[in-house]
Amino acid sequence: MEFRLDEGQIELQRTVARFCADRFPLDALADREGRPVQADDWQALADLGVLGLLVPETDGGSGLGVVDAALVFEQLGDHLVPGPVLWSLLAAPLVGDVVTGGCMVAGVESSALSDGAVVVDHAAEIDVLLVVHPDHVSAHRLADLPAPVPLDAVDPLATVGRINGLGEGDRVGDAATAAQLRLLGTVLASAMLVGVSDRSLRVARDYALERHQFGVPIGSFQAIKHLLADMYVRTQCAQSAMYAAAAVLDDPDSSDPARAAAGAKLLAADAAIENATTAIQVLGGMGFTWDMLPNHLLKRAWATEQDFGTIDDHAAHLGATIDAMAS
Amino acid sequence: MEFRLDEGQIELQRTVARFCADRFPLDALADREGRPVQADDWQALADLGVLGLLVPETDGGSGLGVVDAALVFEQLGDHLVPGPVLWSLLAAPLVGDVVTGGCMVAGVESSALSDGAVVVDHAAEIDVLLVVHPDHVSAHRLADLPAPVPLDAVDPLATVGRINGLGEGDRVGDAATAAQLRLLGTVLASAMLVGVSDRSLRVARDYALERHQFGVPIGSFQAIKHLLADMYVRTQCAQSAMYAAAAVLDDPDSSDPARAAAGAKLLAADAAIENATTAIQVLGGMGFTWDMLPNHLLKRAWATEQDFGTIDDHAAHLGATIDAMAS
Amino acid sequence: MMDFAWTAEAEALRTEVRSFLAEHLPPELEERLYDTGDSHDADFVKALGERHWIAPDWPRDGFPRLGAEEVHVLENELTRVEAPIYACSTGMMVAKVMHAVGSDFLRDEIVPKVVRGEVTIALGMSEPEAGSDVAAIQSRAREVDGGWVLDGQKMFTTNGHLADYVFMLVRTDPESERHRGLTTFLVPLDLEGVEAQAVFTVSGERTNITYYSEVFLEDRWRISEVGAGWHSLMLALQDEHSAPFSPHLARLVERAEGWATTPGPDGAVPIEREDVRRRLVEAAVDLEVAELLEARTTWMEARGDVPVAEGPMSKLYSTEAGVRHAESLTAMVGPDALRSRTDPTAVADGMIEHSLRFSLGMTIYAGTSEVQRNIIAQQRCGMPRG
Amino acid sequence: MMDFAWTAEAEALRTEVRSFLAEHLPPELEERLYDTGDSHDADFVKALGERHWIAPDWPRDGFPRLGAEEVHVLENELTRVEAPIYACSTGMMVAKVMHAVGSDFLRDEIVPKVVRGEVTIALGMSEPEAGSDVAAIQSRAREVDGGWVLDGQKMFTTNGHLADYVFMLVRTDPESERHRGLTTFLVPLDLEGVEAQAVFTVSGERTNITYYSEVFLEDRWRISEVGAGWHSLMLALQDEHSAPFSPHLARLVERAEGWATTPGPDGAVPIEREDVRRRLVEAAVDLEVAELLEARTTWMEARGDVPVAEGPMSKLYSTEAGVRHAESLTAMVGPDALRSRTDPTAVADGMIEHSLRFSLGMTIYAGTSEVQRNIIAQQRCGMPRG
Repeated sequence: MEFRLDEGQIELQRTVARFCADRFPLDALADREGRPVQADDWQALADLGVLGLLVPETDGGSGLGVVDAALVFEQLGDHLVPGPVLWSLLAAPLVGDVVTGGCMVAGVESSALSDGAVVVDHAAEIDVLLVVHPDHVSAHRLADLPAPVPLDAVDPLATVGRINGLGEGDRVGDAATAAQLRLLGTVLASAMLVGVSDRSLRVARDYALERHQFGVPIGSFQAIKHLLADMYVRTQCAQSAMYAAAAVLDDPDSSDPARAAAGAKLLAADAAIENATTAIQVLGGMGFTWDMLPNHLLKRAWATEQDFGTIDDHAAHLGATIDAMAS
Repeated sequence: MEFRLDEGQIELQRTVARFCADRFPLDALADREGRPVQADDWQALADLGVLGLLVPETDGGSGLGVVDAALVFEQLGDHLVPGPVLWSLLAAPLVGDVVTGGCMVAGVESSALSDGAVVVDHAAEIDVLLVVHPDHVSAHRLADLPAPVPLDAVDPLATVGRINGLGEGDRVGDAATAAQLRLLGTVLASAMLVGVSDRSLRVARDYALERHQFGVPIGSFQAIKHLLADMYVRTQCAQSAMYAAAAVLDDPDSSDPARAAAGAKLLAADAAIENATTAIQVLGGMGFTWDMLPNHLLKRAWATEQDFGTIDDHAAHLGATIDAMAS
Repeated sequence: MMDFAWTAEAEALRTEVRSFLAEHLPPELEERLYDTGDSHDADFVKALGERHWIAPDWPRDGFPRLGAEEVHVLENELTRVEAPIYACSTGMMVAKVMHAVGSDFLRDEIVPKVVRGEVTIALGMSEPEAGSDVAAIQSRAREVDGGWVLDGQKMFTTNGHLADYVFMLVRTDPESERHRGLTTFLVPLDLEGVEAQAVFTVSGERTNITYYSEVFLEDRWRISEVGAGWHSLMLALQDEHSAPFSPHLARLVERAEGWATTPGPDGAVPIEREDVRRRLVEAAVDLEVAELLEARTTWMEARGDVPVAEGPMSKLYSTEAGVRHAESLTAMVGPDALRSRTDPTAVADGMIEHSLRFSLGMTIYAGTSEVQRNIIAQQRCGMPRG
Repeated sequence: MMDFAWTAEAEALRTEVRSFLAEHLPPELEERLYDTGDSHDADFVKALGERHWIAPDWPRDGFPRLGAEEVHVLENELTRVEAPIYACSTGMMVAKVMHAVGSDFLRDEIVPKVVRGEVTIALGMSEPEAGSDVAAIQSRAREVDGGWVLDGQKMFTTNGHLADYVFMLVRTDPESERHRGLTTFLVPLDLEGVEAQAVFTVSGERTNITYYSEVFLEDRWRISEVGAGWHSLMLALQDEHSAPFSPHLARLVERAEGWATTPGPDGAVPIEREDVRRRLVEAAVDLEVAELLEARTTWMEARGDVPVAEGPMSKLYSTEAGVRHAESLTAMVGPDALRSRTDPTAVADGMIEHSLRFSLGMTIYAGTSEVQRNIIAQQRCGMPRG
């Protein structure tokens, strides 16, 4: 058994954390509201190797594993990094020029389709739309699609658009690829949510130590302490389950990847939403203002909960496969 | 609008409270474990007028209303009074000699039947078994039934037995009577549960004030305070809903009695179980010992939750009639 | 005899308020308030004042004085539709203080205008370093010839950009600490040196940070005696009558029921689903309880009792239920629930989404849930302070 | 590289423990333990000792010293079936203290017997007025010719009626307060003046109040230096290795799954119902998390790290999940779930009912949930004490 990150992983984590703090500082969030992804930011993400993490080295990527990618996405969640990074990473092995930053990809699961239209994050900014169908994966050049209709985004740091009708697109993957993309997406979305949980905890913790009431830090009050303790426990549980799921994806014979991924998403989404909500409560009146971090963390948590299956979806999936859980 | 009890009601409440404290002292609970109802206790309850509360004065009862009866049953719950008082009260208008204490009645709802057998509190002690069917009410003399097989009671202050096969019995009420008994039973069981909630709160409160740790009463700690505040809120909510339901039963045109009763039972059962559980937690190691009051309060709460529909049953009932709730 | 019904007068008033709202709160006004985040509309408030509905329990020639039950019904109906009444509540809170301790000028010139809806007053109590702990304030006023010069900064001055005045608590004795040496003023918001900077909340309402820089103020705007500000603040807060919170839960339930009883794109009516019914019932039961608790609080007020813990209990119960059910009903609707009102693809007019955001502030403002629990434990369970 | 699998050695040990249990924990013994509420069986403990499974991380000639993962598997398997090992844990806790600060007599004569399962030791720390706040104890010993005379009373002396000794913390300096002036002793329970009075818990286990009246004790039974009792107590508690709690949740889930997969009287298999699947999944997910947390704690111990907040976190999570799911799974089974094991009509052998009662003690003993949250907030979130 080994729960520790190896040295390469720790270095990777540090590098990404530094990069994010530098390029996406959280004290300047207001500047990022409603803004499209900036070209230089996207190029920098590509240059850092984020988009090609899972592409073999022979194809220009980093050839890393899912646990490594999970570490990176934890940081992206922690720093509220904008843009369709997850979908582009998933598409990188299937669509040209993604690794180098030359092609930005967003995507939807076909379950998101209704009356032929899809709602896509960053719809107006992307080059290619990836659609994960139950039995195959298709890619659609934005140029061939009707122009996206802009909508209000749940997460103010993103843009979102509705695309009315997709056409056929190019078939870029089979049923196995579709299944694999869904699993990877679920685990890496979980990783982002763990990042959001952990950031929420740290924001609340810092405030509880700084803010004084009646002459003492509010973190001296048992009610605040217990809120923080519960935030810590939620983060740790979600993180443990998420790493375990990532490890199972790296070694699919060791356990059931679909089950592990579903459990991770369920716990991570719950932890992120609850922790961001609790951060608002701990910060009190300030926490409830738009410009403060808890608002953005909660919006990111709500938005990411929707990606690759909601809490309810995953609970239903686990329910359907309960027999496999009987120990 | 009037939320206050009138003077007669306050006097009734006081009388019953004094009677219970005197005859069923809570510091001697151990003596009552597993013991059948004592003949003199039963006679005293009859003499006090409890069994004939709802019987018209012309028939030897007190001719009081459901709110009055609810006040009495709150006290019975509060003092963990033993015996099939509720069923006997329900049976009093239908079965002879109940009001005077000459006939002890227990009962079951026909929904409790499975493979022809019924599990009945105080089965071996009663004279008559009342069965509330969907469309009628029947009475069965114990002498005509197979001898009850003793079982372990959930509530150690009660005895319980299984009666294998009921036969026909005497028809003592029609569908309307059956429906009315079910409503009355639901509301008065709720009243007992409110009594249990309130007693749990007072036990926890007293302990929190008496017990010192690190030089101060444990009630000074915010974690304990907040547990108590939540207990108080639960009791108040359940009590408000229960009184409102009782008032609706007294004046059935004012609202929907079935809906009010279901809501009251759901809230009262939840409050009693949660408060008794919280009392155990507040009392700590002592709270978890068998002989202490919280154990008995929790057992009574568990047992009474089962009578006249569980929390889940009532939630399902309300769900089925949701359209009536749309305001 | 217990009796849970509202009086006939109260029910008649309910009808009257609803037709008033149909006339004075048209969809266009609702929409503008939503878009700007404002909690005030001058015309609406004036119309309220004309009916004496700003201070209905306040004596005024030619108007009946409403009883506690009627006041409750009035407030409930206004709150349920999110009518822009916040500036009236804060105005009356301050008017009562001025009535009790203010000068003749304030009492005779200002108070009647508040009652008639002609002027509004915002609150300037909180500061960056003084939230629940108001005594930690640092804003100050120094006495000069003919008046005072104010300096400082106040947080959460809701309506600070729309109101006529702000009720200011400042330190007038620079040597003083905590509750001593404070004084209250009524500060006209159009004075030189006053600035309001917008702060938007998660639910989109606009509040403000107000800055006061060398603001000269004539002495007639002083409310309390010099140094007696804490006492006058306590008068304002002592008014234990708390705003009703159950109407917010009622609004959420109403919207969710509306969604659930409308056929979806596939023609199916959501309320046929078992989990939809379960979630709606849970919310509806809590709403009934919340309304009962508030009814009882109203009844206590009508009797002249001070519902010292009942108000906190109602607030705690309604607002925590609000958070719980907003989450539950959002999950019930599914991903589409999160599209906001301004989005043409929004579900239920985006109003479940708005309730979700709105609910999170309700457990914070006007005393956090933690504060309410402390009050209940101390007042009703006899727990020691601290 | 992360790796979440147990070692092959640990898995092999799991098989070995299970066959040991099949042999040494027959249904009759289980039943007797259930009926009496005892947490100890001398034969079982001796058999454990023969395999060196009482102190598997303790060096002993002829036996391998088990690694942290194997110890974890061993404890997990024993706990899951509620094997009577509590007297071994308490015995080893005291043995480690005696090994560290005790006399040659205690170290050479008593400790090896504990390791071999030949003697057991109960704990005498809590008193009526000293629970979490152990320093408030009042039991005392006064020095007399050739030894000591003990007087006092201890709460929650589990196994006090079965064990050979009790580990006693008493005040030896009558003038002292709080942590000073305390001394620890190993008190043979068969001495004159010692009495154990049964106290049963809600879940039916027997613990005791032990009374000590003028008990004469030779000085060789003293463990700590005179006045250094607090330090030796801290040694006992410092052993941060905490008992695993997830096995209790595992037992509950296993029982509930057993019920759910067995056709009922009407022939229907409960697991086909959606609400049954939902409740089982919620419990199963929490169980997986609880096991992961404990695995990580074990891994930290194996590395030599002190899981100062991880133990509390595991305990908090497992035990609170236990309460939640015991309630949920009881509701799942319905009214019949409440019939107890000794009732012939019991469902699932009455073991869901037992879990429901059992779970309520788990959030109290070995540090309440409130205490665990304080530790986590202070140790991992950097919150101030007090």
